[in-house]
Amino acid sequence: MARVIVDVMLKPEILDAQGQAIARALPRLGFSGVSSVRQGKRFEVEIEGPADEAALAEVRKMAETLLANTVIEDFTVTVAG
Amino acid sequence: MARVIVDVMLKPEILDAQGQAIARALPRLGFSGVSSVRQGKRFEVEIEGPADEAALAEVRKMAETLLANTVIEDFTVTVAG
Amino acid sequence: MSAARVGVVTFPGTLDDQDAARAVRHAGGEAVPLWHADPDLKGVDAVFLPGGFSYGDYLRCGAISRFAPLMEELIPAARAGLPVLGTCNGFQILCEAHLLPGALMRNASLHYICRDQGVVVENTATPWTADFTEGQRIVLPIKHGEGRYVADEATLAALEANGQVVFRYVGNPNGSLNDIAGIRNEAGNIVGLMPHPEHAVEDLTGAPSTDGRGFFTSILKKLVNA
Amino acid sequence: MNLDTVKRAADTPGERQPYAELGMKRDEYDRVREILGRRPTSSELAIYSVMWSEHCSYKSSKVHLRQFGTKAPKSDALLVGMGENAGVVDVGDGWAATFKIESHNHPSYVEPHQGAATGVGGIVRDIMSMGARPIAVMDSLRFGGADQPDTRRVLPGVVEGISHYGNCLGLPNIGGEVVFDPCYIGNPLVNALCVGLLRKDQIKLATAPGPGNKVVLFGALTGPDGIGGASVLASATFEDESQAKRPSVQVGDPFMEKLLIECCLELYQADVVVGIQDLGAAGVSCATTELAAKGTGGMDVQLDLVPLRDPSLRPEEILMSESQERMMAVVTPDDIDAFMAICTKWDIPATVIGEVTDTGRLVMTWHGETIVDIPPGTAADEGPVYERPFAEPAGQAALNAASAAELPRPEDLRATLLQLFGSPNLASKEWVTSQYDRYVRGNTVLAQPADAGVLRISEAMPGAEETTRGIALATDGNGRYARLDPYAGAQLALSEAYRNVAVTGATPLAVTNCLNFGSPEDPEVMWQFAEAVRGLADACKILGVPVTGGNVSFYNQTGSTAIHPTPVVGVLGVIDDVAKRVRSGFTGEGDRVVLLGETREELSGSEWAHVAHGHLGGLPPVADLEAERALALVLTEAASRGLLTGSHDLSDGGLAVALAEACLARGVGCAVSLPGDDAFVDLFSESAARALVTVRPEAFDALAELCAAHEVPCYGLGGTGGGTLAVEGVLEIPVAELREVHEGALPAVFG
Ligand SMILES: Nc1ncnc2c1ncn2[C@@H]1O[C@H](COP(=O)(O)OP(=O)(O)O)[C@@H](O)[C@H]1O
Ligand SMILES: [Mg+2]
Repeated sequence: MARVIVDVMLKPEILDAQGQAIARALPRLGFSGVSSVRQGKRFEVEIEGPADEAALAEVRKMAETLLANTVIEDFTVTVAG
Repeated sequence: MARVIVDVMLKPEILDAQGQAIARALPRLGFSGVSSVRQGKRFEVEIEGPADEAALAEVRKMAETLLANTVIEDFTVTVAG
Repeated sequence: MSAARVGVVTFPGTLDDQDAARAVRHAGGEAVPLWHADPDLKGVDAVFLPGGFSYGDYLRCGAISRFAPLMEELIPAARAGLPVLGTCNGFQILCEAHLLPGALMRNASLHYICRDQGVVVENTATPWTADFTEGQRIVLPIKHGEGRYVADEATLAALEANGQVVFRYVGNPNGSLNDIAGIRNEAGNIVGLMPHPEHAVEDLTGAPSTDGRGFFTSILKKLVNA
Repeated sequence: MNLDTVKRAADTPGERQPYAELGMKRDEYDRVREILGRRPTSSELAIYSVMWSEHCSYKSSKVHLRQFGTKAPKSDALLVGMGENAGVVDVGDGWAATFKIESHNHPSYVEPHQGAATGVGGIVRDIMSMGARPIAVMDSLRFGGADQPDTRRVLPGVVEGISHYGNCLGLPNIGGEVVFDPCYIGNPLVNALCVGLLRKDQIKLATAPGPGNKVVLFGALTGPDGIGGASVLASATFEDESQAKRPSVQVGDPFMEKLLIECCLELYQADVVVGIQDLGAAGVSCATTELAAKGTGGMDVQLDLVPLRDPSLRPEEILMSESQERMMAVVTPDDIDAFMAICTKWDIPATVIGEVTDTGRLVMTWHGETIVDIPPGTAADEGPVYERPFAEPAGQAALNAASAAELPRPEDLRATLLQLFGSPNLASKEWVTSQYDRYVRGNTVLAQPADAGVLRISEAMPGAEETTRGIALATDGNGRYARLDPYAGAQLALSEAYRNVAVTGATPLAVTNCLNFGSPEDPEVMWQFAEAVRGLADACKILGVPVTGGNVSFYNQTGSTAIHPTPVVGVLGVIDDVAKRVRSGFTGEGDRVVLLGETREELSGSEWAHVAHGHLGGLPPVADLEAERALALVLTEAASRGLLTGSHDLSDGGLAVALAEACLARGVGCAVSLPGDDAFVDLFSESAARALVTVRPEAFDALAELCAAHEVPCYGLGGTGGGTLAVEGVLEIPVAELREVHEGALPAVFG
């Protein structure tokens, strides 16, 4: 049993309307000093075996075909510490 | 300038419909060996100053009041490596 | 006697404010537009938080609206007993503002759903539901992507024990716990629900019933008699 | 950084320019040089290449589309015709409606959700730019076979995109189509329609008159959206490595668009807008050249003032960016403060980027240096026009010879009806439509599953004056018919939409259309296009409904295989008293069921031939436009006299499917007998100009008289009631069973 984290973020050149709306709201809520907010997704994937290279490759494939939309999103795969 | 990451995940006792739908879809797409998937949010917050304790405390407050709904969600705050 | 004044709040991205105001007028009340950025309740007798996608539903539905200047006035007034009704996004805002317990999450189907929905009125001890009878079955439109009501077990048990469940679905459309379609606070003055009574007040337009009228006749009677 | 200024262009006439990479032909490029008397700067090349693209200039279709004008019927209703952002029609009592349909096919294949969403966003801005409040949307969709794997990728994304964007704007979705055919597998069609309402005397136009007036860009910031081509240009000219990969997809922000709608309406209310234009394809290039060309003739723009989401954008990229949710307005200096205050109220970034001039030149500077200096009309209006060759497809005659009359007929008509009724094209579209808000704004009188969407007018605008009127809208198209005969196919698309409007009791007034075809460089496709346009223009003339606008989408093909030619037609109608609209299907027990119109043996191209035999051949049903017109007159008059208790048009699947759908409307069955002597033909033929209506028994004679007066055949088939669809001596099916096959089909495929 191991936990693999897949972080999915919009590509930098893609409009992040949601992140922008949050960033615009912050000063009104009394938070200053934030220059930008980007919002993405985080997936915690529990795999049955160990998080070896083969398993990570499998998760990467999963991220590429299902968890992320690679037309507009980038992803990173890491093993939970 | 520093980047602080806020990860927001549903509390374990709350049904994660999105995560479950993904976990259910995986075998159909030829992925085996995944016992569960949970879906949460990842925020990348760019702050103007350094990520010192005061700044992190501020981000934590932001997470608690805005980025997460603590009725249903937990969050963690980390400095991007 | 002047008509009872019901405030209808518009946030950026609110959609059903015009419908809500129309429903108030149809029932004989005066609809008073309230703007999110004005911290002024204009002396209204009750407040309607209509549906929509305030702030685009970004972050979480209702999460950003909750901090509007108007809400800073509304939250204490509601706690002090001002009748408040939130439908759909309005319900989500009330939960985010902690005026009502629990939260509304993505529908179990993961799809937005628009349909005519059977609902049972479970509690008539609120200023918004007095004209219904307990156990009455009504039909109202629902239209939402995030209407699955959740709360922890203790909260749910308390809601049930105190009669705070005001509406239950007939045939759960979204996976809400205990089939909950709407709830009230303990005092009963604040009610939130996912279905849309303001879309069900006229024979001509869309909805298959005029069951929504009961909400508006209830509140207006209450205000006129107050 | 090196900047390609006008001065530099004059000094370096021999510099190689990537016009071909930008899709320009050599002769087009030479023409630009001739217009300018020098080589264009890279920014000018950016402008001409997008403005002269097929998409913006209609260079292949223009010579054909002219027929919509030359053959247009006389219409008192037409206030603004083709050529503006959208047509405007007088709907009475001081009100006007503006509507238009547009395609977003290719983007929806690449990224279904965003492609479809931005398709809705774009058409809504067109409607806003006419000065109207958008009041509803519709969507006409075509996908590959329902069982093809890629359809399972594309359809849910497209539906979600339309759903999310439209719902977020608070625009009810009042109708559309979902059609499956393997020919669309690599080329789904996503056509979105928007309708808006405005006071007749408040029409806004895309024009920039009045030297000294300010040019304001407002809405979303400009980012590197959809500018694959521009980065070719920027990097080819400057070998600038930083111009890495630019996304070819645009991403929408429906929340910003909702704010823009409310902001624009407040600007119109305050009367602080002289001219306005939405930014769609070709963004700033298109808005500046078109506004300038239609105004006093000149404009000075400081391009470096355009507020950016990505500060690294080059001027060429700014000119070509297709960032969504942006508008451009022309405002007098006196009104500019009021204009800005309204934008601030709605949290809309707004920036003065230039000024109207009377120089006849569009001049743009970048930090003080002149990078564009052109006569704007040459980019906006004087693009190339092609008379492309066309030729009837090689196999057309053989295709037309292979009639469905030769196909084996079924023995078991009950099984055939159930098979058709559960097939993807005829099955309930609720899986799709339940994701669309049809109630918002509280003015929806009819929406799915009605034949046309109907909206009341009186409360569409806050504070509006009373009127009893309503508008009705329907879209239709049939690619199989058009494949068999594009001339008739286009007419049949119009006929069906026209009939769908009429069955609600509304009088059809005006037409919009979206012409989805393969490559115009293929003479066989061009023939299909020419025939379809000719057919549509001829039919509009006979039916008395002018084309007010529309959109052409070419290059819908995979490799050399084009989609079926697919003209999609939208018809707008008006009903004087919206309370008299006729509901769809059987609305109660004990009514007479009446068939209006003549049934011929017309099975080629039908759903039956498609579903039962996978067959496409022969000639489509006759497009009998005189009969169509007579039928509409009967329907609208009967409705206004209150004779009808329900109605439904006959189209795909013929009488059998119409009866079955009518039963499902409220779960009321019927017992009918067939008028002809071939039950199969009676039930499944797809003859046009037919409708099913119900009347109270005592009203039957009045209806029959009305039909006789208009020479519309009228057959009493039987009565409503009971829990089954019973066709005497032929079949009997419980309504519950019909419902199960009808409503179960799409969920079985899409979950
Ligand atoms: N993509 C869509 N968007 C909105 N409404 C749709 C869509 N597809 C179908 N509908 C609606 O669903 C109903 C049934 O569609 P359809 O089966 O094509 O009707 P008909 O059989 O009368 O031609 C109609 O009201 C139509 O407007
Ligand atoms: Mg149809």
